[in-house]
Amino acid sequence: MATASGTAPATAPATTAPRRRSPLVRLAALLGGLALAVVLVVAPLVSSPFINYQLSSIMVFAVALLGLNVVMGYTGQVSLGQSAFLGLGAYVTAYGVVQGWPLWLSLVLSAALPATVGMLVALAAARLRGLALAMITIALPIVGVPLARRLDEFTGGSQGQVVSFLRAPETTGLANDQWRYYVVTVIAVVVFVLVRNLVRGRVGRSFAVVKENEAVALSMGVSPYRTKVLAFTIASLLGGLAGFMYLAVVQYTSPETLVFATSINLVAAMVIGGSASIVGTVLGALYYVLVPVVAGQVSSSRTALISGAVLLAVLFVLPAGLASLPRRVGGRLRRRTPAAEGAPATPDPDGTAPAVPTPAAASTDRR
Amino acid sequence: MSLLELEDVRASYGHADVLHGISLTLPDNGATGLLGANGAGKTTTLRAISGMVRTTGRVLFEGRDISGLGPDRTAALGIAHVPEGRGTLGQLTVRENLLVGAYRRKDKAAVSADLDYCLDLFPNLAERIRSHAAALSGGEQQMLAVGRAFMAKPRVMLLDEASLGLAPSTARRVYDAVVRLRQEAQVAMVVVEQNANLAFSVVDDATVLETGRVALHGTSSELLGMDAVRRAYLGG
Amino acid sequence: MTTRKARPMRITHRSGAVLATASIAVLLVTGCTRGESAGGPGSDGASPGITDDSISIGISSPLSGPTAGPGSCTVAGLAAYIGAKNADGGFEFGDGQTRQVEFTYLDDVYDPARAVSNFRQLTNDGIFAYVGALGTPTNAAVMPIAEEEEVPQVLLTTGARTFSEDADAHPWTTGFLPTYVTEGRSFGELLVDAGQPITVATLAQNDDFGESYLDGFNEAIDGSQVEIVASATYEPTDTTLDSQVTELAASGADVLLSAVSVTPLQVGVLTKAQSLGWLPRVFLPSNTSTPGTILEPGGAAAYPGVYTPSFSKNPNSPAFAEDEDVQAYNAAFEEYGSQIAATYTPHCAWSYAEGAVLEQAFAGMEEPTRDSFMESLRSITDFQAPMLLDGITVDTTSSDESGISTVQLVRYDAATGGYGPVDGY
Amino acid sequence: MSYFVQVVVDGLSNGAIYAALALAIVLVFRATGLVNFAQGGMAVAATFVAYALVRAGVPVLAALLAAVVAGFALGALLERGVMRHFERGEPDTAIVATIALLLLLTGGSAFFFGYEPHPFPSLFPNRTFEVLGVFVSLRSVGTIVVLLAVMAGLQLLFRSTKLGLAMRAVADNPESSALSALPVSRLLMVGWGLAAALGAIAGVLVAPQLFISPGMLDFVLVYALAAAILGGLDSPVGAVVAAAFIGVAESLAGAYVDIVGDDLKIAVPFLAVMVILVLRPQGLFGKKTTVRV
Repeated sequence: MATASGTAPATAPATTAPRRRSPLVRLAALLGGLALAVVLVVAPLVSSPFINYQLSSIMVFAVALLGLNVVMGYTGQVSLGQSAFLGLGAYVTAYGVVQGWPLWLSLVLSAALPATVGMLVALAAARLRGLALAMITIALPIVGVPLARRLDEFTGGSQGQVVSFLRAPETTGLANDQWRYYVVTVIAVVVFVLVRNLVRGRVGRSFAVVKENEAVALSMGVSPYRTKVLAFTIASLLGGLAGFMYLAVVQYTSPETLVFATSINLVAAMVIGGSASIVGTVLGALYYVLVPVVAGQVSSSRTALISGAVLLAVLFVLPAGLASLPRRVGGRLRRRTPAAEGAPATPDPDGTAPAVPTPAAASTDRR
Repeated sequence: MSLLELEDVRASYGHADVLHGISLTLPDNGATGLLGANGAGKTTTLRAISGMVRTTGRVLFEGRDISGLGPDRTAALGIAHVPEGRGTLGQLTVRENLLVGAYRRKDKAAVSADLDYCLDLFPNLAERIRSHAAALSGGEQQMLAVGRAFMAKPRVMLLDEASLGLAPSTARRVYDAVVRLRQEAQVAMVVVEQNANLAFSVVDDATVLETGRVALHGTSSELLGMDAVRRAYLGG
Repeated sequence: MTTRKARPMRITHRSGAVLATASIAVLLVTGCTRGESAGGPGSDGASPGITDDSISIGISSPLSGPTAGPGSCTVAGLAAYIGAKNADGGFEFGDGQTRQVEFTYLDDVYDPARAVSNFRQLTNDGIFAYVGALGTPTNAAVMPIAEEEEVPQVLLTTGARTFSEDADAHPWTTGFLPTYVTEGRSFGELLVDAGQPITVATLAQNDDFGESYLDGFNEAIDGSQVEIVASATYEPTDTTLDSQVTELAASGADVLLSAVSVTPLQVGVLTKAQSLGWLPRVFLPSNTSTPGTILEPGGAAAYPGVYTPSFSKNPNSPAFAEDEDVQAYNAAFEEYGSQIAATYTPHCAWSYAEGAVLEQAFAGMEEPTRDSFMESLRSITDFQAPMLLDGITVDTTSSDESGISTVQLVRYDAATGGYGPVDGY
Repeated sequence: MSYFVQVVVDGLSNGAIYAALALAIVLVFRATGLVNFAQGGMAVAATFVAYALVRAGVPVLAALLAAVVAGFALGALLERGVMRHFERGEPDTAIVATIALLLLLTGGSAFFFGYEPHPFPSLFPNRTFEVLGVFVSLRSVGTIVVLLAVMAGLQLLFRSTKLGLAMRAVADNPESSALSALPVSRLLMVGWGLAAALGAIAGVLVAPQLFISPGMLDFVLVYALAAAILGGLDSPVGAVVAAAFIGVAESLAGAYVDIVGDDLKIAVPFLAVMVILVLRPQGLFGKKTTVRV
């Protein structure tokens, strides 16, 4: 999206080496994870439908943002079309519900169909780079909105479609909002675990290489084309899945679901959360869902100003996103205690020179 | 008076100190080399001179303290830094690259004369005058980088790893041009070079850096006389 | 984008992030817990949001983004009426109490998901009723929840049929404005009454608004000598409608029905058609026919006749300068509405009228319950609300019509700069 | 026949609107190497300055000049105060920063003027003339003439002036440009300032047709981006030709291809852009650069 010049430094991509952590940190992480799990399970039981709606929305957009992060954050390709897949997933689900398909079929197709569309577009476009590629992704929501209106037999046209499904089974004793929350949360957790493993594995490494430098990727035997197609396919699959979840939570879809502005807001939320970061994706979803709520509390008639100011403020303080907050804070603390120093790798300005033995003898000569 | 003087220059990236107090002197129209291992601080020293890193200590150019000035200011004073990786402007043509070098100059006639001189110095560039820099070979790009630095009509040129990634014959041609520039255009040189043979073809003396400190300084012949230096840099 | 800085993003402080996530979740949870929503029951058997001396109502409309102009007006007009009435002592209720109305409004940017979120937030905060919201998709998304939770979603500032056509299916939802069908039908009837062959070109927004308009029109002209000879549609996001107008002008039709809801586009239609030398009679919808912002910039005086369905008074029109309603409106708006909506659209007057209808409903409410409110609201007949034209009355008793179900066709009179009565085609 | 020509003329006058903003996008891209989502917001803010002046009784031309100056100042200020912070970081972050600016500028414009569109007087008389059965509005002709002049000016700036050369150098590689004594930060400020000033011209040109509102250029930006990218992003001529192509393709598709219709006509130029980019990734007028590793 930005520069289209020159060559990137031909450095080897940083493969995230597993960092050794002290048992104490591990324990803390485990406890933190456990606490989170408990909160996720208990929260809907005690909170109001409004809060459950917000929590469920966070799950929905976390999955949509995760897809965006796969293609943008991890693979470095700009996508301004994520909202189109969100909308398509919602429409497929709505159609399935109306037609009386079994729910699992709707779920599968809500992911498979957008994934297919995403793959086809990527097959045609993935040889492109940068802005040209971004332009093609812009076309998806731009064309998608009038197309959704045109195909009103399937989509309900501009009026949209109210789709009532996923009612809580009697036996559970849960209210609808609670039941829907659990459904989307289970989907989100499964998706996050799968994607986390994916980006930490071989596929994730090929994403990283392509993000660094496509020519280097080629020389390492990684096809940038195929990698990009894969990333786009995963992104659109997750976008479609998020569409299923969206319909489960909102119970309504219309062409407004896939407008271009949503894609832009998703990109902003992804960067705010943290590019190429799983935790950042969740934080991005929190941001996406909660900032408008907070802005509405501050002043309903100034929401654009407030959102813009918050966005800019976060970028100023945390250019690498909310996910970098602990690191930033940690960095601050560490600076005060020099004992903890030395751990962070420092950039090596002479790094490209071939290794040469140090003339140790010569240096002692002089002393 | 010496042209360029470094007094106890220190620099750091983030929390890591890279230079621990470097002192150097370059006479008018002199040429000095910086040698040292990977990570010894050679490039950082050049960056300290041209103001690309924040430093403490003093950098004197023509007797004036220039530490704290940014790269555009030091360049305007007459320090032409040919960075590692060449830094050519890929989307601009060869000719445009050379003219960017002469951005601060108002003497149009002299600029045009220097352009001719430059193309005479590097006949390859003359052939490709309308090509985009990004389309040039590595050697041609290096020549362009040196040529662009020359177009600023500098007092001193900072040359960083000019032979990196080039075939030996190409590297030789680049250094032949550098030698000519020193002799014909009276440009002083600070040369960072892994290939000591090439370096010693230009410089009068050299400083060996080790982990950000000056380990050794001597004239070319002194250094060539030391076994350790020869072993480390001349493959002998 | 082709060059990306080599910067390994290593975010491994999972523990910290997990804690951050958890703490936010906890924060959310403590925000409000289940079953004890704020502003709970005031007295025995009362619905949420009403006490002996107050009642709270809420609205979510687009207050930023492209639809923010009308959206802000739906809030501002209501705020003006309520503000003035509150200052005047409050609203009198059928149960003998006098209550102050607390009014909360939120921005949904015309996004259905956000409208649902806002609705949930408002009910969570304990509103008694959701009143006057603008937007078809946003209200459509809210409707099933309002029905399920039995929260009144009433007097919606939209002419979409969905909200009024079936009171039995949606007992908790009512629309206020004449439906677009009604407006379209009124045009058709005028042409049919002329009793001569007339050719018509139609230009309609490609959504429910445009479709309903055409449906009403077609319904009325069915079997008559009136014939549609050319039709075109547009997207609200189009930058100009020049090519559509060119296409329609080629038909040379007698009448142009321009169901365009976007101000600059409607002006563009008026300027473009005359620049092509095509001067049909023009029918404009009620929301894009304001003389000052549409007709004058569009050079409407050039046309042999410009008609619009009208049902409200334009507070800026000199014709109503002496009108008591308008003076009261202007005073109230200046005081309580002008900070919310900077520019006038008819929605300001309409939502002001909604305030008066609300007052009627309150007056007939014998118990402080939502059921009683709905019953009262659905039994208003022949109510001459302020800012509505004389003869246009509110009738909420029909199960398949909105609060206002009639319109008056008026014709632009360039000499006075306002609208006057229509005397046939 | 004259209907066909009329449809083409209509398409061209649409294209002129897209081209106006596309030129500003090209300018800021050439000057900073960044695509600026706030370009429309900046143009609108500057146009509101003209609007306020016109309402106060200042002639349109004088108001335009004031808007150009205000636009330059705004652009330079935003670069200095905001964008400079992000220029060395991740490109994605910089782009999101421009999204934030767009939100702020839109919200700010709405704060002062509301969201409703206001009529805006035209620089050119609101008249239409007829040539061989085709109606052409003076306003469109005027807009196109001004645009062509701006395009020629930009082409001249980049091709034949020292300032243009320096701006391109900075966009290409700021660090390396600094080493050639280019005043990088000042050039970036000038680049943003010029782009915003150009945006002001674009805004004043199109406002009579679109009416001025905070979101006036939101959707135009999408078309303008398409035009700029199709034109090769760094070519003013390319952007204008591409914008004209998009306008005409859309207009013709709506008029002649029934299955496309008015609702889907927007798809035609975008699909065409897709196809062209797939076949020719550097755009119509972009130069192919072989990148070596």
